[in-house]
Amino acid sequence: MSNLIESFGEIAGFWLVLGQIALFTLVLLLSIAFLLLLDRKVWAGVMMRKGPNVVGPFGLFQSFADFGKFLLKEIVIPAGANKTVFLIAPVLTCTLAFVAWAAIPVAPGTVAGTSWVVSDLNVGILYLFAISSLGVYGIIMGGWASNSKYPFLGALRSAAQMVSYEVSIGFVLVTVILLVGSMNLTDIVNNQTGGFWNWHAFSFQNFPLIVVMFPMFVIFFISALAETNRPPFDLPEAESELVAGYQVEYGSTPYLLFMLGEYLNIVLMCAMMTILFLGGWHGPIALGDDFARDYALLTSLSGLFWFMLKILFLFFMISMVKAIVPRYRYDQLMRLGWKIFLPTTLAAVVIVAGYVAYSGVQS
Amino acid sequence: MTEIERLALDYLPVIIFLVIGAAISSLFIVGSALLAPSNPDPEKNSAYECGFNAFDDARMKFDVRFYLVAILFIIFDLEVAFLFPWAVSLGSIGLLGFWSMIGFLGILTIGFIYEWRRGALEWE
Amino acid sequence: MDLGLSHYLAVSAALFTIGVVGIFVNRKNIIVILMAIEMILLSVNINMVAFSVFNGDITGQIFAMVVLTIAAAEAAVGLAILVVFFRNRGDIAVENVDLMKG
Amino acid sequence: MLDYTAMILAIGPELWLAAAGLLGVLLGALLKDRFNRISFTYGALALFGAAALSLLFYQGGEAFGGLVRTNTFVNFAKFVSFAIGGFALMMSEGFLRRHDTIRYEFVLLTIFASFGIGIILSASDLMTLYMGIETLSISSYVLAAFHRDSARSSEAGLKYYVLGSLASGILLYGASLVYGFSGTTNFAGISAAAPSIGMMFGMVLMIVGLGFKISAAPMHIWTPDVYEGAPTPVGAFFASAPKMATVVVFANVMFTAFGDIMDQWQLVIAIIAGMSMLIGSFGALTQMNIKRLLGYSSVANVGYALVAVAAGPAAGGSALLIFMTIYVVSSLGLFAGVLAMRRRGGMVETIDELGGLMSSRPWLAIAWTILLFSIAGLPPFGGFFGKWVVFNASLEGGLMPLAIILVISSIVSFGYYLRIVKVIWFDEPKERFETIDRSVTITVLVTALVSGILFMVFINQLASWANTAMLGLPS
Amino acid sequence: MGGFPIISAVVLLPLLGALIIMAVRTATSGSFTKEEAGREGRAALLAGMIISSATFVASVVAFLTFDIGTAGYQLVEQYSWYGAISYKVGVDGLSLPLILLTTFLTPICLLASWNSIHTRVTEYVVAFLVLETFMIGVFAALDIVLFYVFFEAGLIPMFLIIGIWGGKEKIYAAFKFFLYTLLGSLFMLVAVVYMFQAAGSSDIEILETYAFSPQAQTWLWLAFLASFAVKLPMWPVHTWLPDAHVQAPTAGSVILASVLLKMGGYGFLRFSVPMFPDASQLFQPVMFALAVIAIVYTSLVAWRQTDMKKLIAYSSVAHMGFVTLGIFSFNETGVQGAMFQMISHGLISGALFLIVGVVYDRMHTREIAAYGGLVNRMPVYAALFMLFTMANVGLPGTSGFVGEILTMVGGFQASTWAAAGAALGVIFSAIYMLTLYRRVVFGEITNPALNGIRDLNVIELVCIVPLALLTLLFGVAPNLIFNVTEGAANRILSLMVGG
Repeated sequence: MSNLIESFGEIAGFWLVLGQIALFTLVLLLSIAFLLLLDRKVWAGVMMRKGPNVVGPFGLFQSFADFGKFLLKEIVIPAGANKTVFLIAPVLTCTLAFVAWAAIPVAPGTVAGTSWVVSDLNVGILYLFAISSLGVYGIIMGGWASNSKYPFLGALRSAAQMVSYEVSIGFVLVTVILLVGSMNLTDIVNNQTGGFWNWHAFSFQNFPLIVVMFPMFVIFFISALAETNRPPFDLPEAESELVAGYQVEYGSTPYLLFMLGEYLNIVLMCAMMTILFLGGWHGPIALGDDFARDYALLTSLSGLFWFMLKILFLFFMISMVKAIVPRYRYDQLMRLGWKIFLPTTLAAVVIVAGYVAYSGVQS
Repeated sequence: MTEIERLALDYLPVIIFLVIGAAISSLFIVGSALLAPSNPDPEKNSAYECGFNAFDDARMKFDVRFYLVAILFIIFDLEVAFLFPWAVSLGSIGLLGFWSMIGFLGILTIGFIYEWRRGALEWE
Repeated sequence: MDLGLSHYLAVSAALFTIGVVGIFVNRKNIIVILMAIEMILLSVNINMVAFSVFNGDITGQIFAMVVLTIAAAEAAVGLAILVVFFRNRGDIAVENVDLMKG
Repeated sequence: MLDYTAMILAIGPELWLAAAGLLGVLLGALLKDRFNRISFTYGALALFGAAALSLLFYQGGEAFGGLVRTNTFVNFAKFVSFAIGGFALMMSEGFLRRHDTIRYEFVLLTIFASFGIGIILSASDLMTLYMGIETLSISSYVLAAFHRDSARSSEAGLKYYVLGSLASGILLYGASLVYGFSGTTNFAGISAAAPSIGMMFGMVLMIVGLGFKISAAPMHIWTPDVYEGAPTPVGAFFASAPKMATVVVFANVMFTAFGDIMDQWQLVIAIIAGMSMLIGSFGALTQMNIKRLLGYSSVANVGYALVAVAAGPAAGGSALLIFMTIYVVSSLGLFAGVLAMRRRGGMVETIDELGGLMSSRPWLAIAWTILLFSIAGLPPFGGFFGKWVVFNASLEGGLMPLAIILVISSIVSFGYYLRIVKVIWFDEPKERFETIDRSVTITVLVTALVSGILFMVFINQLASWANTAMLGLPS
Repeated sequence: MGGFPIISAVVLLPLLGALIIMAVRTATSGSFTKEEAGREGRAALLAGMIISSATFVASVVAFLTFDIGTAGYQLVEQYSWYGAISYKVGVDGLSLPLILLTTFLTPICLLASWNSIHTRVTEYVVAFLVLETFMIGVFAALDIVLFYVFFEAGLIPMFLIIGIWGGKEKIYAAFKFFLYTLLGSLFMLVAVVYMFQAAGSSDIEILETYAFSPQAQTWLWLAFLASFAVKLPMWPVHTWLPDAHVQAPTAGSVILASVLLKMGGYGFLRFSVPMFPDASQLFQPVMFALAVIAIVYTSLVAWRQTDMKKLIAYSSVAHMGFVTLGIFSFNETGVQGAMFQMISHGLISGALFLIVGVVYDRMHTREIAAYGGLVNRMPVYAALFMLFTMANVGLPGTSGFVGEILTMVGGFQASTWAAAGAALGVIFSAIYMLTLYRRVVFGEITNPALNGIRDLNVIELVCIVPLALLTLLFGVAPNLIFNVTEGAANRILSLMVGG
């Protein structure tokens, strides 16, 4: 924000920031509406069904109809529940999911080295890591406030699952930071210029590291599924055991907020994967510095395009996983997290760090 | 603008975003509360229990392993918290920094092995 | 409004006092005591970081990291002991911690 | 790069202990329950090895950029703490075996606690000090609650935890103020910094926090409960190794970090010392449980030690070392005595049950009597010189009121020690005591011999060691 | 100097013996039948007697090597102990007789216990031997800290002797004895530390010549008084004594009266008078007053006693009043008299307790009213009892006379009134002792239980007769003692004047 204020003065800078935020919010909400539909369509497609196809052409407006339906439902608060916490929980989940986006750079700026981002934090990764950790609170609060057995159990399971995989995610983040030497997301993206082979997932500029970094990408992807309670790790809301996990007692807009938060988090995870491993806004083929200098605006817009495309691709993958992979048992889930991912990522950190320390990549 | 002020200003958008996000979320609930009908009755408000009446408080004792997971998480999350700054500055702290952290990780690994062998990670 | 060192110290002192008082006046639940202890450590961290910034000395922030870590370890052990206690007594009310007197 | 020689010179024993502890964890993980049996030998070897190392690197050194700085003063305390910790560990095995709680974790926790002891003794920086204290404390909390199926043990652990954490918090808050107002966390730097009100405030809070750890009155409230509730070998450990270390650290902090402003803290410590002596000895008078009584007695004895601290480094430094050495040896012996007495499958814990000890176990009774009289400070036993040096120090330091309180407290303490002697010697024999482990008997006899006789005859040797150790203290 | 460390040998021999007995007992124990325990006890007593006799022999050897003509300390041994404190022992004319008294009485005490102690005999012997070491140590110590150590240490075995083998109220008595004495001596400890710091040495020879300021002297003197007054004991802190005496076993009473009480007098002569001359002068009237009160008041109290031991205990307090009187007269006659009185009283009161013990062993009561007419059944007993009664009253020809008359003469030179009061005490003592003797020995046997009482047996004779002989010997030839004490007495007085 400081740079905006310096360039445009305090008042204008402030309004610019506000506008940016509003734009982000709006685009996010709209995208979620269609991604939700995409999710359902993919699922239906794998099952050889048609999916939603009544509201609007190809069911395009299905999500908006759903929204209207949620809005008009009665908010039922269970008698034994703690009302305030019961209502705060979904608000918290959703708010946090929004706020995390503040640090995501979506496109290169028109000035070299900058990016289009609400707030270009120098500890961007830490910020994302922190905010996504807070997500547990919403779930725990929701499950606890319901004062009902299934939500309570579901919340516990969910919390345990989320924290388990968060550890692996943390280690994976460290490997990326090691390669970049910065926690600023823009720096991370800019570290991956020059073609898809330079993306962290492939890491050709540090050739042997592909052995480590690609698995890291996969682990991050899987952990992201667990982190967002997506299938095949959707145990907290396992219908057959827990009915719907921590959301059992929720209906109407509070439920909507949970769902909104969940999808926002999924997209956020996709964005993070894009930034950390898939080169962010960089296209698969580098166009060179000259092009970027001469056609700054075009580069910027194309960056936005690539960024969204990559997110879309990852979201599609996540949908496919939901459709294809059967649900894990809880013990399998915990075993995967603690006994496989954790040692693997820990070893990866050591390897990457050793590589960085002895080859002097950072300096 | 001093360095600290610049740093602080970077977080102002975050706070604004937070306010906006919270406002939108709350707006949903308020909207529903205004628009939707509201006629609660005891049956509707009772906790869901597969059709039975709830027979005791839901906040019961739970498996100690959840608690174990929480503790493990604290340990490793803190470890990650130490790894972040180290990873950023590995280029400037050199081999001493690298081996120091390896020692730290080694100690944690020993603890991890111990937990593993003691069965803290088992969920039958 | 200028934020000076004294403001931070005041907040920290207030937190510290709340923590200490919380331990002694709390008659209900041991968990609250654990939280009060965390609060004390938090106040320390505020102090440390504030001093660190205003003295232009990084030591305080490192100290804060150390405190954070140890606080986590301490909390973990505390909860473990509390669990053991709960299993033996079936209750964690403060006034029931009374097997030994004199 | 690090200067490894300097590092090993400075904290060789701690490195050794850390390695031994980690190796122990690994062995435990690999051998599982098979490690239980040999772990006590392992632990004792680790501690004795550390003791030997602290003698080997007696001169000490500085490492980690001044975070640790050792000298003969602290190495003396290290040696005593580690050695006595080793004895405490050795005699624990039988007790745990009978209670069916023999686990190698006990040993590992003891090793880590000892590691903490080493760190606080080596600390020359608030950060190291805090880390060491927490290492020691956290291990101690768990040790206190080690009998997890016993309500009393877990309650002891809980109480110790709550009050101990509070103490850490207060200590830390004080440390943060000291840091803030002196601008450094290094003892030498603090000593050089100009004193200010904020720093004084921090120092007093630190005194309070450390006072909790050494169980000085009025911060002693946890002591009797923990001593009573914790498993007896744990009590024995608490009363010996950490007691020695924390008291010496208390002195070390006062002498090195706040040495130049002694006039500011002398009164505070004097008051604490006086209160400890009085509260400890009067509190012990009415106790029926031996362990509890020993808890109060330790409060009183910490009071005596603080008299030496209040007298300042010149007058009280070596007195502190001499007194604490004699005290912890006696204290360990008394706890070993408690461990040694069993009847009908249960531990003997109340004083009345000791009746007839003399007729069924004469040597044990004699050894116990010697220990009791020694800790009371009655000639011709070693404890007399412990009190003598402290008393001397108090007069030399010009602390006449403390000297008087010391005498009063000693008189009162005779009341309760004599009560035990009375039961042991005069009361009618009850049932016979069960046979007990050799290691415990040996510990009682050896400590009685050392504390009662050897420290008496060879007090000059101990004193000269202590005086030499004092030379290492930066002036 | 040089040569065989005879004094150390005397001090440590009993302790060594105690350890050996303890070790042998541990090695052989394991059987718990009554007969075996009894046999074990006999063996232990025998061993104890042999050891203490050997100690006596050693002390006699020391006496023979002692040069009577020299006033200072002799046979000095010194080893560095702790800093300026050293293990320094030696004797002079003041301490040597007391050491001889101790070593002489200990075997007698053990012998006297042959028939009266039946439980835990081994421990009993060990306690006695340990006590002997400490007692000798007190008299032999030439370092004030060493003195204190022995002084205090003696409490422990005595505490146990009273507490284990004593009478009905033994525990109360033991505690009272212990705490009274301890309380007193802690004040002394404070003084000792102060002196040590002021003079920089704890050597008695150095301290004797060190000039403390009058102010300091006053306080130090009072601190020492607190300890010695309890030990001596002086009125009004004598109340532990009757309890301790009555409850202690016979041999314990003997040692208590004969040796432990002398520590107080010894302390006055060794420390208070030569080291704090100004304060001693200052407090002379007070001490006289206390001495006279002790003599008169406790004599009167003794008169009213119905318990024989208690009576003798009060009489001890009275007689120690004479010692106080003699010491604080600050002239040669008085001081020599006090020294003599200490030895004499050691023999006489010890013998009296033995005599009471004889009938107690037979009848298990000490009530005077339970006896009467013993002369009919126990003529030898009656004769010996008569001798010691007379000695206690101070009949010429017995040692008691010499001691009392000299202290009174010495006191008279210093204060007429004090001497007059003391003389009054002599009269009272004649009254109560003769009353006691009359009621116990003369008259007709009223108590039928006494009909079968037997006269002294061999063991008892062996115990009492040597004491009787010595009492008479010193009564007839007091110079035997005066020759030894003369040098020391003069030296102390010269220190007082010169100091």
